[in-house]
Amino acid sequence: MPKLGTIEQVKRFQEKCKTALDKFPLVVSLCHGTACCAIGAKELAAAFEEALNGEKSVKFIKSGCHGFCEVGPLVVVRPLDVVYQRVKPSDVPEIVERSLKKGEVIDRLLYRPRGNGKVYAKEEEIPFYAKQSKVVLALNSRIDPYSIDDYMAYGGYGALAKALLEMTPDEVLQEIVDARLRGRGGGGFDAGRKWKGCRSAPGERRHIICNADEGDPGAFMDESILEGNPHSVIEGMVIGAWAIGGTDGFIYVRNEYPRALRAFSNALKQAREYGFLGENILSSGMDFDIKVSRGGGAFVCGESSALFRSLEGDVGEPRAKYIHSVERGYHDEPTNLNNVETWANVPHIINRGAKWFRSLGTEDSPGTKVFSLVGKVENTGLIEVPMGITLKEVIFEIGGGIKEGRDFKAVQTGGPSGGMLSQSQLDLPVDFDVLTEAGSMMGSGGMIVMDEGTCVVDVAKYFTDFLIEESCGKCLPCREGLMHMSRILHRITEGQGEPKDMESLKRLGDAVAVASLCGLGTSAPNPVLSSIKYFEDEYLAHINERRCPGRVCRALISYHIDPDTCTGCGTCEKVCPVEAIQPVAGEEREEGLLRIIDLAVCDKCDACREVCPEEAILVESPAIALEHYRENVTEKR
Amino acid sequence: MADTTTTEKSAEHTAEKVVPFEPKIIGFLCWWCTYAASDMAGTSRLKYPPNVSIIRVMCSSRVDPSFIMRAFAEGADGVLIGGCHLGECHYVSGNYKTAARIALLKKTFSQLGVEDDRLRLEWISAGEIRKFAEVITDMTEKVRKLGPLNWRENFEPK
Amino acid sequence: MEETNEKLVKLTIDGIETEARKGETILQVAERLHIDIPTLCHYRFVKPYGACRICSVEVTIRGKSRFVPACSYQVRDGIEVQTRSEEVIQHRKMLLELMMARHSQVEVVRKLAHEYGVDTTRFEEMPSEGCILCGLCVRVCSEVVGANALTFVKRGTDRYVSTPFEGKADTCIACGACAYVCPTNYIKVEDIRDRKYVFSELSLGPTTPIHIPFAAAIPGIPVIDSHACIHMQTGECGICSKVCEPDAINYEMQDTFEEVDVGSIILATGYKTFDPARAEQYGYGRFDNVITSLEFEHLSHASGPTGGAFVKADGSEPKSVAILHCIGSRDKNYNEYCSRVCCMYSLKIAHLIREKVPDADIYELYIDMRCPGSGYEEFYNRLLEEGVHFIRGKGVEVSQMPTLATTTPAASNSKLYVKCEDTLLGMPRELPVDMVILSVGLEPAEDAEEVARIFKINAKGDGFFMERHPKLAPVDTLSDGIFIAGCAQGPKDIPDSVAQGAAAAAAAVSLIDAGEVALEPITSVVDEDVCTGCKTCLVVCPYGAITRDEEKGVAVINDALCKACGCCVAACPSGAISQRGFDDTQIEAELAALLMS
Amino acid sequence: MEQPKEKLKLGVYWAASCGGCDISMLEIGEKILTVDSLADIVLWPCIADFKYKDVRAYPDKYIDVMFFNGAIRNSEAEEIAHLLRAKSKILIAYGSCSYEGGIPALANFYSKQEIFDRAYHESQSTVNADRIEPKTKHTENGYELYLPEFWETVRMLSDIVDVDYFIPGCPPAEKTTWSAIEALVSGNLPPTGSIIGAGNKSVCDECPRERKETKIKRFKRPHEYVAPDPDQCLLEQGIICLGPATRSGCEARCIDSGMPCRGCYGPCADVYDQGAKMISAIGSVLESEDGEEIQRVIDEIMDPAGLFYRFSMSHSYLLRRRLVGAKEEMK
Repeated sequence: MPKLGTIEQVKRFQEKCKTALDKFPLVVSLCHGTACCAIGAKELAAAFEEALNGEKSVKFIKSGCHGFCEVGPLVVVRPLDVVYQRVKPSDVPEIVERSLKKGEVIDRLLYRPRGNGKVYAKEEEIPFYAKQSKVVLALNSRIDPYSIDDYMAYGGYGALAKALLEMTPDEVLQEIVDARLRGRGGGGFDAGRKWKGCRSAPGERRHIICNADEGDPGAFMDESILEGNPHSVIEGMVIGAWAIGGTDGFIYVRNEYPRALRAFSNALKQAREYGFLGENILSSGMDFDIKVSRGGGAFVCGESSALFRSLEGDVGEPRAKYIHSVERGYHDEPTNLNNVETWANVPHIINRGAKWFRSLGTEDSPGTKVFSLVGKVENTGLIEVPMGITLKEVIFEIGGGIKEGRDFKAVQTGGPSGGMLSQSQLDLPVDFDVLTEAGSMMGSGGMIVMDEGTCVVDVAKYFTDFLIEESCGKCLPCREGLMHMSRILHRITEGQGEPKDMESLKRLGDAVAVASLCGLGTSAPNPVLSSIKYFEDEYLAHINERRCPGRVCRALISYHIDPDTCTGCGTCEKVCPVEAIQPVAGEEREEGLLRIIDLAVCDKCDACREVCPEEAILVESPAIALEHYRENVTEKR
Repeated sequence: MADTTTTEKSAEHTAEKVVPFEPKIIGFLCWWCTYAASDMAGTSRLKYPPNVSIIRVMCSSRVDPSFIMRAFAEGADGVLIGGCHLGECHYVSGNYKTAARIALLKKTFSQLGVEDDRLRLEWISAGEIRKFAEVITDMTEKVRKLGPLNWRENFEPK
Repeated sequence: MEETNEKLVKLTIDGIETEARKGETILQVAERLHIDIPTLCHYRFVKPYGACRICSVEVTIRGKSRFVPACSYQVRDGIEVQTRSEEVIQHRKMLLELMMARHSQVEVVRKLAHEYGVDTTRFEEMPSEGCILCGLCVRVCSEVVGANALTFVKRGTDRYVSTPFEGKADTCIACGACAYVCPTNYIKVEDIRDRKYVFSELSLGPTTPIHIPFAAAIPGIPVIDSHACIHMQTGECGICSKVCEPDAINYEMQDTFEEVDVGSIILATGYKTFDPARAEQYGYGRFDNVITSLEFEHLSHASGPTGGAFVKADGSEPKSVAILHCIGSRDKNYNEYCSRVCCMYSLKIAHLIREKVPDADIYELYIDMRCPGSGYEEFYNRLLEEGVHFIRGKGVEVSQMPTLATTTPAASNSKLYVKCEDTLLGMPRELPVDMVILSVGLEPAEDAEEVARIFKINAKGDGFFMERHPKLAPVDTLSDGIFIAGCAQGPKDIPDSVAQGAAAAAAAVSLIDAGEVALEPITSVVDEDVCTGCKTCLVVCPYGAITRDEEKGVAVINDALCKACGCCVAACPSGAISQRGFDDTQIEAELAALLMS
Repeated sequence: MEQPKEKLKLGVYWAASCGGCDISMLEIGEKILTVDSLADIVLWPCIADFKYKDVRAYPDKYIDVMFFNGAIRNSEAEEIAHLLRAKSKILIAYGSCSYEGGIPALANFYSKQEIFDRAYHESQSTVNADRIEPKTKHTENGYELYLPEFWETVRMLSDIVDVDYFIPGCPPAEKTTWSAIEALVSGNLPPTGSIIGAGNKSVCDECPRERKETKIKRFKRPHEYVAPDPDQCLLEQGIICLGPATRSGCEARCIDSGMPCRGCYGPCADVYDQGAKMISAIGSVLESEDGEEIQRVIDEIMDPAGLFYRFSMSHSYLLRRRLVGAKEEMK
């Protein structure tokens, strides 16, 4: 591989790659993302490789995440442009035989959303995809993440060549400033301002760091980008280094992302081979390389100052920030830290210009944002939407609404330290400032949808407990405050809540939010404070009525069997782990004796309800008083 | 019975004839250490054989190899040089010279047929009175075992 | 550079307009204005940490207000700081309540909370062991001391202070700084058997680096122990120089070597006491209540650790004491000589104990009582009258369990049993006592050998310095002008030492008084007719007394420098050098005479 | 040179010697003619046939100056030494062998029997199946034949007879010989028993090399020095040179040629045992403060007895190697 030195050379090489790619008349793109792999994509890949048997006309791609995880494993066949969902290895010979050889569409593998009876064959037709506008994820289903040539065939590293060879660092910087690119890691800080600050900070060395310490439960945006299109991140970082004057680069990746690590490390190797990293990149005179640093899995290490400490080899603890990290970050030297998605946006801005970027999204939050849409929604998966799209559009159009037709209750954005928004906020546009104002935040893009069967107090408790686990314990408010918040929440969910608890929670939450040392602490009360804000009645129900509206908190619910619906099948009795379910003598039903739950024994594990074919097992809240229930049972007998 | 008589007789015979050999040893002793030790040994009433005749020198390095040669030539059965321990010479480095000279001399003596035990170099500090007595005793015994040197008999008529 | 870069910023604190240097924290500015901002994790010699958040204040900048920790927030131009606004107080109270839930038993916390009217907490109380996790100890150890012997372990509410990997911290330099900065006394320095400990992982030395050498030291000014001083060991710390207002700390001061020209030298370098740990049978080091006579002196001294009270290790008064004579003396295993002073000081110890604990049983276990001296025998008789039990028989063993079948074990299990043979009764005995004092003998000083080598004098077999003649020249040595006195020459008591010292002084003075020194007469001389100037003698002479007269081509010996060792005489290959009054012919004549029989 | 009233009667005799001394007499070159004009040769076995009976026939003190070279090795030499002492006014021990034993005295490291064994039995070129050895007496056809007796120990001339003057050297240098002759002819002589023709100091006095007072760390054996520094003292270069302990007079000829002095001029004026002095000097110039190292350096000196007593074995205190158990009587 000769080193590329001019725009023409890069373009020519891109052409070459494209020609090589175009030689394949047929393409099979198997989603080989983490989610699909977990449900059989690996076996599927093996089946394809066997069935294709080195067939030269077919390009078989094990791609990154396509996004629609709900119906994975996904296979896209081009040029037929058909999406097959929930594909099993046994389907592979048929796909090869029919779709590849004969160009037929296999009907039974097509996507059929629940309810409306429609069948969707093409990606752009599927509602989940239709509302999205993919920028960062655009190439995910098209390229092999392990092939730099694939990336270049789609214009990859063109932005790098343009920036380094046709633009001055100032021009690049200006482009980013003009694009109003905001950090995708959570805070939404203006990336252009950050870059400028770092560039003008005094110091010999400038560090360019990519934050890939994605620790939010249920979030996998960064992972999917690193896994599906690692070169875009590298390209972004090198452009950043050019603009900022970076001398060395790091990527701080969670060690729990072995696949992302592998893909990224491979990409680094390739980029070095092609001269996009290393000395005198593209003959521009710039030397820059990226080192991979693996995190130990501490959530707090996603916080910049803690991340720097961790990179330095110290304990990952946040430090009091008297000076911004662009001046004193890693080793107290100027450091520019951006997250994966932010870096991945950079090549697009350089390629297509700030104006194009500003055309996406809203005035203050231009561009797109990747979310991992999870929870009680029909279509879970990875989505990329323009900023400003409403929560409703995301949840009900892309997400296909609430699972099993239940009612929407809340959506948690911004990960564990984000906030819970209610029905009334569904029309809010997704935008950094709007979400923050509403008491939540954009975060790095986690979006957890909750249905009516969710208890917000329980969810707030869950997130708070998560944050307690992850708190470094350095500052008092976060360490002690969160723990007391959690204790109060535990009491409330256990039916021991007192009216004054609401005041305590609010006061404590405020104090923690105000006084904590780092971002983890200041945002930690968000789940509690936002849920109190929008669902105070649920808290009050717990405290005053000892009732859990979501029927989740075990202390506040009781199970009983509807004697009118029960057919006496006895399934519930078989699954009950504590033998709380017994037949009632003399109460004959269609299939046997009526069953009854002994509340004194019942553990409220929900196993019986899940198996009951007749939905005869009812959950009530507040819990039925034991003595009252005893009478009831005796009476029945 | 006959055997016993013979043995007794021969024993008597020997006792009559052989005067026990008392070696003559010349001791060149450094005034600061070994000589002082000999003094102390005396004050301390330590017992050791009287075979060593002492010549006091200020430093063992004063001892010219000629003296030793001459001592042997003129009838000494052994010569003892006593000096301070290496590094403790009152005159800084004299005993190193002694060490080298005596080493060379011993080598020469081995060529001349003088047994090694007849020339002895010992480092004995003033406090080491026991060592002094032990060295004297030991050397006397060793030389006694070697017998008389009688150097002159090598080349002069009896 | 420094000054031109220095920019002043204007700010308001609690309505007071003030100026501050760039880089100063709000806390520093507030301190200057005597505005009190409470802190728990702040210490002026370590970097701001911002963990307790108690110092949080409200800062308004361009109309927006936010809470920042005063300890670490650096002032900016135009900020308005409120240290006691309602909201600040409100949050501070909340934080104090959180503190109180954990640390209500910790005085600093309780006091501070009380100032803010927080005496109770609404939160569930989960008392800590007293550590408020301020991190001062960890930071001092790393930033000031540079040892990094402490660290936080685990995170969140499980966080606590320990050593790295919770192992023995071998980087600990035993300075005790952690205990010093700890605001809650959670980290304490504990004394365990003469060693000081913070945790069992951190053991400290016996004294602080800065101390006055001893109670009655003259001058009574503190010194820095360079082996224990953090600054001198690691280059860090330097706190003492920062806090010392008269600026009297000088780290640069070094031991200096002064060269003094003198005509005579008196060596009175003393002795050391026998280390009884070498005689394991006496249990020294194993049993707390076995002490040496010197330790007794320290213990019973009015300015000693107990103010003169005579107590056991547990603080109680001993009711029976055995004093064992001849420990390390008159013993073939250690020193054969008699240390001469032990009998009398043992009597004194018995007398002192009698004064302090009148009803105590005191036993003196001796081989012989040696009381030759003015009033000594009388003192012995007095002790006999004072009811001290004298047992003629050396103590042979100290144990915690009786070993003789005839001994009835005492009720208290803290008793020590001293075994001996009472030679007057002719039977073995075992004495149950509370305390054992070992009358340790005298040994040559630690460096006696080295001193002897330096001064070119000799040591006797027992290691004490040797006099020129035991009767005729008891303070002279073989080296002219060097005299010895006191225990350096051999064990002796104070009157003898004083007498010998006076004698040595007189000898030295007589030398000085004479004003001239008789040179060694038997210097070497060169026969210029024979000498060829081969320079062999120049190489040999350790005093540089020989030079070569280049004109004549012969060696010349400087009589004043020649020490008369005679090495050159023997070395001269041409026989040109002879020694005055001690020439070869004389030695040869001596030789001939000796061999003449 | 002043003509004496009468021509001197001069004799030259050789005992146990190599003949080099006789030749060295001629080294004075044309001055031999001067000698001839001053003296008559009455005995010189090397150049003319003289019979012992002729010598015996001379009256006592007939010979004015007798140059006697060679050591006393056997009874014949002893007999002639006595004879010549009687017949000479001035008896001079000429050359190292007669002065101090010289090379023949190296035989003193062996016993007579060892020498015979080597010479008549062991040497590779010898075939002596009958193990014949020299005998002092042999009867042949009724005639008794006598041979001089071979001694155990080689002695120097002065051990046998009184010697008036000594001229050292192996052989004596031309200058030494000539200045001795001059002294003899002029009658300007030191007290008897003195050394004539040589200096009173050591060879260092004549040696042009410079001593820099460096101490010696190791000694070199002859094969180890190819080209020593031409200006520096050989001893300082680790080459054992006996110059410091050897009488001057030779004009440092060996040292000039880069070879160390072997000591042929014998000890200096105030010294009797040259070897012992040299041992002392060598032991004094080592540079080490470590007993083991000293021993190691000393061990590098091979054959010290042969080295330090190359010429002076008969002029030493110990004279010879000890004859353990063989105390043959000397004649």
